[in-house]
Amino acid sequence: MKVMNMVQAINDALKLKLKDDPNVLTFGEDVGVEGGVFRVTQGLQKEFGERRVFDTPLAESGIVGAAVGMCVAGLRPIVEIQFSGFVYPAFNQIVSHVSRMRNRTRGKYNIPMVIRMPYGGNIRALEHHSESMEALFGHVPGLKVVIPSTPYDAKGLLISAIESNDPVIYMEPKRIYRAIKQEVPEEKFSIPIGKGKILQEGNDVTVVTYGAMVREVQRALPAAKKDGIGVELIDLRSIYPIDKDIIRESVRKTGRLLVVTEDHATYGVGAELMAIANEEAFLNLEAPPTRLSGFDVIPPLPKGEHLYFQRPERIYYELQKIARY
Amino acid sequence: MKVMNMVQAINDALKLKLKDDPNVLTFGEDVGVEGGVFRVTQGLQKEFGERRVFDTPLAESGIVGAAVGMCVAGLRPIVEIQFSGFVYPAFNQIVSHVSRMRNRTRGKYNIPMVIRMPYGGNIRALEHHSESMEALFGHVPGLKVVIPSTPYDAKGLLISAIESNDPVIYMEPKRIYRAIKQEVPEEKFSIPIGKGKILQEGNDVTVVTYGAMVREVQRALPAAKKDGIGVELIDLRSIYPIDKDIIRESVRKTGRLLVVTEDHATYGVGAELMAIANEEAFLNLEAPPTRLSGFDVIPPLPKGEHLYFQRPERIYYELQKIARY
Amino acid sequence: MSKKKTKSLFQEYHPLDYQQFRIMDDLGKIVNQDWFPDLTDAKIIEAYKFMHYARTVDLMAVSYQRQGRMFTYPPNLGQEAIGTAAGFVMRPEDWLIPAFRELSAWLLKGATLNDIFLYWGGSEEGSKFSGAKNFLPSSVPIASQLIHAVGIGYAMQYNKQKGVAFAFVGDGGTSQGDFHEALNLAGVWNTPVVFIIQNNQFAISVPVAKQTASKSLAVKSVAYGITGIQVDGNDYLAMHRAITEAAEHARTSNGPVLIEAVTFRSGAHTTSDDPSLYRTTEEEDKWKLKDPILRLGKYLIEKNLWQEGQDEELVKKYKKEIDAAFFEYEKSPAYEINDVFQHLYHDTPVDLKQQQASMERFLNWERTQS
Amino acid sequence: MSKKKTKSLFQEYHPLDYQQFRIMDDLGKIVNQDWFPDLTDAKIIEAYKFMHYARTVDLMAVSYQRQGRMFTYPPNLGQEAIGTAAGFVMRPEDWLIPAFRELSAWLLKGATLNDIFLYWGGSEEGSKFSGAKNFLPSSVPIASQLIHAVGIGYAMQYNKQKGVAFAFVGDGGTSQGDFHEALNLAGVWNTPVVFIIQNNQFAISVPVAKQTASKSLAVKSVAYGITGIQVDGNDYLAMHRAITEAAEHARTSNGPVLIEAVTFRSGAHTTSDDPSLYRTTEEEDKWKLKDPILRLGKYLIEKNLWQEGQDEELVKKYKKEIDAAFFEYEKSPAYEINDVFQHLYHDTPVDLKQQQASMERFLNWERTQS
Ligand SMILES: Cc1ncc(C[n+]2csc(CCOP(=O)(O)OP(=O)(O)O)c2C)c(N)n1
Ligand SMILES: Cc1ncc(C[n+]2csc(CCOP(=O)(O)OP(=O)(O)O)c2C)c(N)n1
Ligand SMILES: [Mg+2]
Ligand SMILES: [Mg+2]
Repeated sequence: MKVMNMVQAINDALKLKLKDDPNVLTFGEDVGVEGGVFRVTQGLQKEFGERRVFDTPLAESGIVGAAVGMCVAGLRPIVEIQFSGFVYPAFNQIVSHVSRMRNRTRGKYNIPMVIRMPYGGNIRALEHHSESMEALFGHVPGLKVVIPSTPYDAKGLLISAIESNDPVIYMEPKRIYRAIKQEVPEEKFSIPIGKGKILQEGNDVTVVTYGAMVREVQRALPAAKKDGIGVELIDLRSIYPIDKDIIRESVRKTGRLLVVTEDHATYGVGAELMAIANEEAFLNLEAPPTRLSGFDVIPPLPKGEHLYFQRPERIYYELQKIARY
Repeated sequence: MKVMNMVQAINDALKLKLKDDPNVLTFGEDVGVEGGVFRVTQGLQKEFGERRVFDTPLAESGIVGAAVGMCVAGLRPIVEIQFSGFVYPAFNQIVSHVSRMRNRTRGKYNIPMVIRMPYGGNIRALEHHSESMEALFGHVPGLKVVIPSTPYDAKGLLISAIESNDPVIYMEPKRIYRAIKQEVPEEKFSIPIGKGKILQEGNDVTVVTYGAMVREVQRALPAAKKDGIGVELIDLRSIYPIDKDIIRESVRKTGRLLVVTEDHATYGVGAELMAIANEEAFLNLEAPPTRLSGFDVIPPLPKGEHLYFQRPERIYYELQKIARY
Repeated sequence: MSKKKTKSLFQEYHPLDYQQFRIMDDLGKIVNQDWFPDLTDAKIIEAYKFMHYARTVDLMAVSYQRQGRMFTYPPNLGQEAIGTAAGFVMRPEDWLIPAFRELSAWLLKGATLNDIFLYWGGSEEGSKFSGAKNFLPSSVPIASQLIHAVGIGYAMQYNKQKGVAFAFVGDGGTSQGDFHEALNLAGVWNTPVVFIIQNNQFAISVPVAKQTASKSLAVKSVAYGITGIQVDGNDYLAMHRAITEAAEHARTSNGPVLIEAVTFRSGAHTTSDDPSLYRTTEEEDKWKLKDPILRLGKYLIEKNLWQEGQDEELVKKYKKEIDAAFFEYEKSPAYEINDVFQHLYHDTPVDLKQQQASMERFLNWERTQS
Repeated sequence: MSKKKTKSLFQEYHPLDYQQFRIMDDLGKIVNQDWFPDLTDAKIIEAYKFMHYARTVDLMAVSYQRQGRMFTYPPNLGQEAIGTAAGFVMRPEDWLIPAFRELSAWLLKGATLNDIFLYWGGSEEGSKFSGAKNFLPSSVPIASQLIHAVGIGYAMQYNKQKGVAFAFVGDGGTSQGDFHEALNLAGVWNTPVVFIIQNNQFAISVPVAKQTASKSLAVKSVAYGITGIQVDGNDYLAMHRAITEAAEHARTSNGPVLIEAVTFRSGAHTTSDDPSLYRTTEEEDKWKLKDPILRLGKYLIEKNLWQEGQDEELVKKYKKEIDAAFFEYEKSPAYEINDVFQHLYHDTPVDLKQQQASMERFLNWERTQS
């Protein structure tokens, strides 16, 4: 098997599906000639030509809206938004059409579109380059939202997303684009959308997280282990649909839930998972379900990052508090 | 005191502040000559002139973005978005500038803007005219979000919103625009943003709701009373900041929480309030905090409304379930 | 029949010359024989009748709404020539991407009366157009649909199909960012799209002079390096010719075309609007004289192709047909719980199934209550 | 000195004539004496020196970034004439609404070196410009700032102030919907805004030919009924004249002006970009000859207002100043927890205070751990 980082794994999935299906095409700002500002689409234009892999004008609404038109006409576009912070000009197209066209036409037209976007922070970037706004998409009916945490998952989830007949928001934790290397099969394989994964079993506290935070939680685990805290670590992988089964089963076992996210706390992913713990496992709860989420403020510029983004120390601090509750 | 419906109360608050402060102005599509499609701004252009009350081109991003510029230049614009379903073209301006300009400039520029918009459903309208997406705004740091449920509150909250030096999303439950008449003082008064209100005291179940759902819950109360269920009814009024005190105190007393909202359940307001109940009153909980929210689907067109929107019967049904838990 | 021209229509009526293209004057007299469309008398009569038909559907829709048998409805009165011309020019392989006020084009593209009543009667079933291909439903968020047309155009080129996408928008819609992004993309990608602005002078209460300072809407094409033309939208013959030329232009890979069709919304914005708040009866009366059906009728009568009294008879026949269709429509099956939950996703998440089940439990309980 | 003209500059260089306005040729020779700006030799020398200064700041910023002492930075190399001209034309009552690549204008509007380093060094403090009025910070979401300029223009008119808003955008930015909405609003409201497009040929890797099919960017003004002009953006004298005329036009309530300044980004898009992926060294070399400093230098030397060797000396002096400022900047106080929480709201919600307190509790605990 080939060892890949996440950028390579995504590139590999794109290449595979472009080969596989002549209806697949991919475009966005700087996606063609340059291969994307993160080089995720590197080499694809050369291999598949300018009709299938191309640069667009600087117009996110145009990019997503054109993809809607392509979908109704039978294509399967994958579009790249350069950074998730620049998706808002396309928000109207996403909320009003991408998510609704199928329902509006009672299934006459599917929208088999993937909207890829790097997201998340702690990468010393300019304003608007550090946000984690997955809950906004999760709240919009008609979308599916996935976030991989490893190169392997990135490939498998992207293949599922491209093959899905429903629109998928595919958010890429850019902080770990090149941080993790892993063996990834070169052939096609897929990971179902809507299923989480238990990364470590444990009996004391359920920790649910996803994206770049998986690694941060893993870094906090040795300290927890030293304290004798048995952590069951779940990678949620899909922000919508949510794998309620995996949460229910784990919280019924541990009685304790800590959600670790990079997104803003209020009306964020943590709140929803806490609500699910209540709905699905109330009688098993031994401590209040808890969230360690981002603060409800704009992520600071690089000089303030250490005061905002999750660190393993903080995760451990919250873990032991809930374990001791 | 004068008896007003909500439309009149909002109009009254606008008039009062336009009189009060020469920096206040208001604009939007059809706001001037026509007085708005719901006639909320009726008569204002006549009284205050075309420079202060005016029609704009059909361009929501332009409307909100221009208001950002006015704010930094010292004005206090109140803009109308014709229906909340048409706010998405302005989403980039709201998320990237309205909510952030102050933080970005470390307080050099405030954004004392109010964005008014009718929202909510069950009014037999076309697509995009029935949504309740308040959680989207609640999740964006830097905004305040309020929703009145009576003419009195509408006036008091709007005056606070206009006087606030922070941007306020002011959502108007159009379903009850003209449904409720009430005595409202003609002079200036204000209701603080971030404070809920207890509408009925009770010891058995806390029901938190807001906007048009307040009336629906009230319609379910007689049946609950007949069953001997003592409902404490809270009108949340502010979607952000959330009045955690009022929720904590009530849930500590009742041990039971039902959130009734029109918005979509997943990543919605209900989840957040359930999370708060866990964080603030876990040891007092006698039943799982519960939400009766909208389904995670597009609100149906008129012929399907009765199968989607909250009805008193359903509220009562949920109430008795939680009371009996 | 038109003569062979040395200049194309779009050169002769270049938007920078600010000359409106028309064939008839307001009294139906031919003032521009050179560009007369390539239409037999029979075809013109067919179009005339069809405009009557579309108008009758429209007027009856308004009256059904008034009777409380339908919901909000946007009258097309006075704008029938535009959609009718587009509808007759469109081929089966072409796409129709509507705004919401081009009923005549919908009908010609294959929407049934039942579709129309279902949609404005408040059911998503009316947006399915089961009998019609290449047809998007109404787009409520103004101007957003124009970008879809560009994507459809791209897809047709990608698949080496020779179709054209016809996309509609109002004068108000030209102020939206999406109008700009669509025309710019279409220009730079050279996609086969015909954009038709129905400039009916108002966006609800806002007159076009408050939408833009540009001297015309057609001239906006210059900003995108694409072809543009301003046409008298109440002149069926001019509209037919302009759309034919535009479709040909787009079909032969010469790029998109922007048509500004100058017209007037003679009715209210929707059935809940009151035009007396923002416009004068003088203005309305002035435009009544330019009514597209009146004008084409005068032409036909003058040419002895039509008699004064024939209209009434025709409309009476249409009314009957339409009423019959409306009665049929009123027997449509009721909305079901499945209709709420089963169309949003191709692969419906478990969660939605559970929400549906919870609603069903409640409905069952409710039934036991009374 | 310029002669009294019968036609205005904007009439003479109407964008529909597709004629670029310039004063000098590429070798610094005056080819258009008629429109020579109203500038003394001393003023021209001042501008020349200032362009050197701005370039030195820019180059040193790039090198600080390479040394790991600053974060991502967007080089201005080759575009200095545009911001310098705008900066010298601007009055204190005017507003500057930047994109992010007009450092020279920032400095002239009153940004200190400390502000510049703070911002690109990763602190919000650098967007405050405490010493400068009427100055918005960099707008990262492309083109969104243009609409703010319209609102500012409206506010100035509302308050009967005679200021002008200068708003910047790149060639890529012209594709955004907000570009359209801004120019359209400015046109219909007749607000005093001068929009300056720095057409530096690329939006990151995408050449302007892939942004739009329009024949120029200046011609887009026609779509909004506003004044427009294309200017040689590497010709300081032309830029100064064009911006002066535009400001005058806007200030006297004649409405907004769109200036397309044709230039070239000689450096990378940002310090993390690699231009060799998308353009040739031939193209870069061709543009090097048109460098704005080189050209104005040739003019000055030719007129005996400047000597060959003077540049080096000047730059050396600037470098010293800038290095000193950078050392000062590096002593800035550390980011504090208050900086994270205390600026978002005027009235900070209790909730945020609690979040801050929870973070402080953790930090205290952490301190006790090691
Ligand atoms: C983005 C958006 N904003 C506002 C509305 C509300 N609205 C519906 S129709 C309309 C006016 C449309 O005017 P125009 O484009 O001229 O079309 P017309 O109604 O005249 O056919 C408005 C403002 C909307 N549907 N979408
Ligand atoms: C809305 C938005 N989309 C994408 C980006 C990412 N981005 C930053 S700069 C840039 C290119 C800008 O090109 P141009 O407008 O020509 O300005 P230049 O960089 O050449 O000065 C892009 C795509 C952004 N900042 N904002
Ligand atoms: Mg109109
Ligand atoms: Mg550029």
